Amino acid sequence: MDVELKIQRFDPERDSAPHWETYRVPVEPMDRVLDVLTRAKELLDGSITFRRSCAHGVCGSDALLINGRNRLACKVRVEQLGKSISVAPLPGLPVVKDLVVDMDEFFGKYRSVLPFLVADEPEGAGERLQSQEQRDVYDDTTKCILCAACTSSCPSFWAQPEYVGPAAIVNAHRFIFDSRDQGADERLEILSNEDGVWRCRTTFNCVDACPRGINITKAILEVSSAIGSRG
Amino acid sequence: MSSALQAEAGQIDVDAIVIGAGGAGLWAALELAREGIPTAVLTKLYPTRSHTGAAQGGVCAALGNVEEDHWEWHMFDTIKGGDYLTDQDAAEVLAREAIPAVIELERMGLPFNRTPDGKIDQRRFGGHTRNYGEGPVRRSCYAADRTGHMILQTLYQQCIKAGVKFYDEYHVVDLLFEGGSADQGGRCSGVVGYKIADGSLHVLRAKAVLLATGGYGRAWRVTSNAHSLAGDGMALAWRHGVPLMDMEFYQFHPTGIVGIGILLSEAARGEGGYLLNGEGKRFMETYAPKLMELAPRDMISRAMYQEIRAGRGIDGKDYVYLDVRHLGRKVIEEKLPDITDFARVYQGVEPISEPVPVQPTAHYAMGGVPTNLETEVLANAAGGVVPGLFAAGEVACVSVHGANRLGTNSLVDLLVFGKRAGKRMAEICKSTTAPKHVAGAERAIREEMLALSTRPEGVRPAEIRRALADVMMENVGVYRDETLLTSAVKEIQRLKGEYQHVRVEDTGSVFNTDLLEARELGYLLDVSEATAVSALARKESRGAHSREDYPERDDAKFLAHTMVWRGADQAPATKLDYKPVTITKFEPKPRVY
Amino acid sequence: MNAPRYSRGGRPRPVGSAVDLYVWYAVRLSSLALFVLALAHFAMTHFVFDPADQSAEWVRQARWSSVALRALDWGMLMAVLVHGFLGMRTVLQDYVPSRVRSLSLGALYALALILFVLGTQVVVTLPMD
Amino acid sequence: MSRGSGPLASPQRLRNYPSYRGGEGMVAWAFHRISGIGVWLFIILHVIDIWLIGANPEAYDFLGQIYSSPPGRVMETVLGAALFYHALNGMRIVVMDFWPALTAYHRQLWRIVWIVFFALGLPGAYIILKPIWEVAG
Ligand SMILES: Cc1cc2nc3c(=O)[nH]c(=O)nc-3n(C[C@H](O)[C@H](O)[C@H](O)COP(=O)(O)OP(=O)(O)OC[C@H]3O[C@@H](n4cnc5c(N)ncnc54)[C@H](O)[C@@H]3O)c2cc1C
Ligand code: HEM
Ligand code: SF4
Ligand code: F3S
Ligand code: FES
Repeated sequence: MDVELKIQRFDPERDSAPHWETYRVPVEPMDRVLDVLTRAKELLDGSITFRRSCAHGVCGSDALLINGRNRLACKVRVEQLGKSISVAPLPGLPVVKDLVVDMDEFFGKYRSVLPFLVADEPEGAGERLQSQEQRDVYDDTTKCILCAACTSSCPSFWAQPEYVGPAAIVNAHRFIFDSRDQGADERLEILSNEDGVWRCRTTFNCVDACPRGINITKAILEVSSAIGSRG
Repeated sequence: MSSALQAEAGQIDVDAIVIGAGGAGLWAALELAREGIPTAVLTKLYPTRSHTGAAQGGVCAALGNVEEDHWEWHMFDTIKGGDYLTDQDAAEVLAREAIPAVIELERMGLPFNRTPDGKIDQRRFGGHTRNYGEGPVRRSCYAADRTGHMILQTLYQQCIKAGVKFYDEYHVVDLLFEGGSADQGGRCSGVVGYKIADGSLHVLRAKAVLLATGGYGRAWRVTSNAHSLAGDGMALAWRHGVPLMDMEFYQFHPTGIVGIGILLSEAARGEGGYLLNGEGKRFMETYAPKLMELAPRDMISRAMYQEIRAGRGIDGKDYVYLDVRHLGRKVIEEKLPDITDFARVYQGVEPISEPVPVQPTAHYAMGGVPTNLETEVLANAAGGVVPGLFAAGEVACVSVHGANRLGTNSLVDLLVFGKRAGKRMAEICKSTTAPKHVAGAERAIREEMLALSTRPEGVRPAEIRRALADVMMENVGVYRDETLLTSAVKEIQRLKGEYQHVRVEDTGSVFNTDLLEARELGYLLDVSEATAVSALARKESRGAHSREDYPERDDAKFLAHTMVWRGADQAPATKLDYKPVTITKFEPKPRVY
Repeated sequence: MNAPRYSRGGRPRPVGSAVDLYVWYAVRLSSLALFVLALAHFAMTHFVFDPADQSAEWVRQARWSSVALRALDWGMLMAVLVHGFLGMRTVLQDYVPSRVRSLSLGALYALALILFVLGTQVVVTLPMD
Repeated sequence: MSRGSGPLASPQRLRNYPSYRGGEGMVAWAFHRISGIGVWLFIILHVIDIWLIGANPEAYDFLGQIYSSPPGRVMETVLGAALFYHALNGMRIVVMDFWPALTAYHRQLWRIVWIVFFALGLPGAYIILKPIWEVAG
């Protein structure tokens, strides 16, 4: 079987604007889009450029705009898409080349929310205790692989790239609700801001896009109410 | 034309360089930051994309949180699991230091699953036993089936907190030496990094360089490994006269998704999953009556092959079933959520109601760059070190895994030896002088890379890569023999010849993955050669290395680590040496479970 | 304010502000009031009565025949001003480039003030029988 | 960080947003925003026309006739629909805001919005529009 693979191409050393190119690529029924891209690169055009690594949805390298929606190329199978596949870089992020976007800004926002345990009491001896119930509170947001599918699917981010974005909030949530953490106040202050949680319009594109099935909007609203109850 | 490649290389001076931001590299960087050593971490992927994040099952430490356990038991299991090729002093370090390492991870914020009284929960894992082999023990600390993900995230988070300097998407293309290559007594003095974003070269000088680049599973066709795992660190060191050790020991994990190799963690069996053959029988009864499905991986992979060869695969085909149905929805969804998802997405199988077809998949390199207990790279079998060069993680061979690694011990390895690497490098940085600047240090590698991207015509790298993956799969797989290995060595040599004419289509400077993949293929060819040559020379069966022509373990001749050096220029590798195994507490015994 | 204790990835530290928190609550609370008032108002004017019958005279005599009824409508006006204009503030924050942001917000609040004056004036000054 | 020199000096952001195939959540939000702005525009008009009751009753009555003319009734129906959708979906949002766990059911809530919208909205529209054909008939 063949599919028609449309790729949005852009070479900053040659092109002034992105353009679409179409390839006919042979596929197997269980192929993922990543396999199809790889095959196109190997057989048809070695200059097709995209990131990938783990090939099974755990590293977050290959989030792309596939048939109009953000998803991981290695996690969507060809048979779910039909005979025509279109692939473009993540919307709203600066394009470096072809399907590769500049992630520095994204990781900068991630780093800005203090995404690490703040518990600076002196080195204790043993492990800290935490009940399974306390752990369950933030379980969902520990799953994030920083793929940027959510942030770049968010209309609020499209409108205002200064928005810290769902991914950063998810990672702040992971610590704010960790019973061992003491940095919640500082994080809530960082997020209580026009470009912080208040820019979320409960659009749910992020949730639909998240390959890890994280209920991002819930996390954002939990952070909002934490700010609210802090006053 | 690759203009950026030709531009003058940037110069960066630091005290320490860490290549790779997986678990091993990150912990080393953290330790260096704590000591205040100016450090650069170079990684060809964003740190959170490193393959440590794919590890699922857990990390073993004899915490004894749920039942009695002792580090000596862990040490014994590691040695026996490694078929007595494990260096016992290293296994002792591993088992002892696993305990504080896991506790420290918890204190850094890692979200472990918890026992009812709030401690780190532990579960069973293959080959980990109570009281020197009596039965399975609950030793593996875990966070659902995302333990590696949590370790990677937690260490990266701590590095951010400590202000570690990362060079994200810098591909290290060469190591620099001062005073000759490693076999001539030279000192490692830095690296050349290729900035993927714009194709420029950068020379970084340092007193201590750590290889933490992970494994090379991509040499095989069916593998659980990421595309990026091409043996970079091993090949780069090998090219500078560093030997590679125990390369013939490559682990095939029994439960990969049929055809594509994605891993379904041993945690599935740790929680109580069964393996069934075509007759619906738990065939491990015949091979390991005591531990059954929790026997070490090499044994299970071989057992699966035996079943398949005897026509007892599912419908006579080349796979068997992993069955978790009896565990019930709750256990499956709460303790094994990711692998459940993998089965659904990649196989269209619903593990709650159907058995999952599995087959062995190339998984883990027990061998690698030889090091001592302080992670200093060894130059020879006598134990002399290469000054300035360190290795930790899957790229290294300490050797704690011997001839076969136990499940979870790789993560322990990263933590324990990553940390040791950071500590030792800090000491070295404080007591040595900085290497001298040499103009044009990057010249050789620039020529090499320009040659790749300016050759007007030639072979496509993909063709060579496919041929290599095939020969490694068919000839250097679970079962091997003289004929298979001889022809593998020959074929790899032929492919190396073809590689001299490989051509890259993309000639640009910006994000040229075509060029980098071609380079990675070069690394793969080197480490595959080392693997096949070492395997051919080891005429016995031990751990993951099963020779059908030599089915018995031969302690008289082969209770030793293989070391292999690269041939000069394009010549095949012929120089081998053997380094004795360190035995402290446990005399080698037959390995039955 | 404390000096930052940790690196923030080059991103300037956002100034935490309570304004957006209060706006968020104001929009939500006013929406609860409006859910009752505005829908009831629409139902009254369209289903109970018919637009055709609601002359200025009728408003003065029937609709605004008591202080209580006028106060209720004035309350609705307040709710709608708070809600609608803070809602539009959100919209402007999304789509207006930062250069002209404060200008456009100024215009928005000015418009709100005008409507407040006009609305209040008619409710208070329209003669009652 | 890595931008700044060479070919990456001015990276482009792709603005291919309109082709994004968002789910129910995005459609719900887009309708909510459009209806909010629409109703807000009407409110400006509405406050002014109420003000006319005092300032210029004749003008107010004239406007009233326009509102109750057939095109005016169609407009009022659209206004009512916008307000009603906005109000119902607004409650959906508020409910999730205060009970974030309900976000898991945002699609179901949205379906409820539409059921109520049509169940009450259609008879309402009938009442508003009825005079058009009664007058005509
Ligand atoms: C699917 C799977 C499941 C596993 N599950 C378990 C488990 O449950 N328990 C367990 O103990 N072990 C497990 N393992 C094994 C374990 O995860 C790996 O051995 C371990 O993570 C390797 O870590 P590392 O730090 O050595 O390297 P990696 O995490 O692989 O990181 C390599 C790093 O090196 C960088 N790098 C590589 N080459 C270059 C270059 N040329 N220039 C610059 N940077 C470079 C990469 O960017 C990356 O940052 C599993 C492995 C796989 C594949
Ligand atoms: C009748 C009951 C109403 C309810 C329950 C309601 C509810 C809401 C809610 C909850 C929001 C916030 C949306 C968000 O931030 O994501 C909102 C926004 C908004 N509302 Fe209302 N509203 C109502 C009536 C009105 C009226 C009468 C107007 C007109 C003046 C109006 C205009 C707006 C505007 C302009 C927005 C901003 C739109 C946006 O952010 O997308 N609303 N409404
Ligand atoms: S929250 Fe989900 S979509 Fe967003 S970055 Fe994390 S994993 Fe990706
Ligand atoms: S898409 Fe954006 S608006 Fe909120 S719910 Fe998700 S962050
Ligand atoms: S390649 Fe790792 S997530 Fe797709």
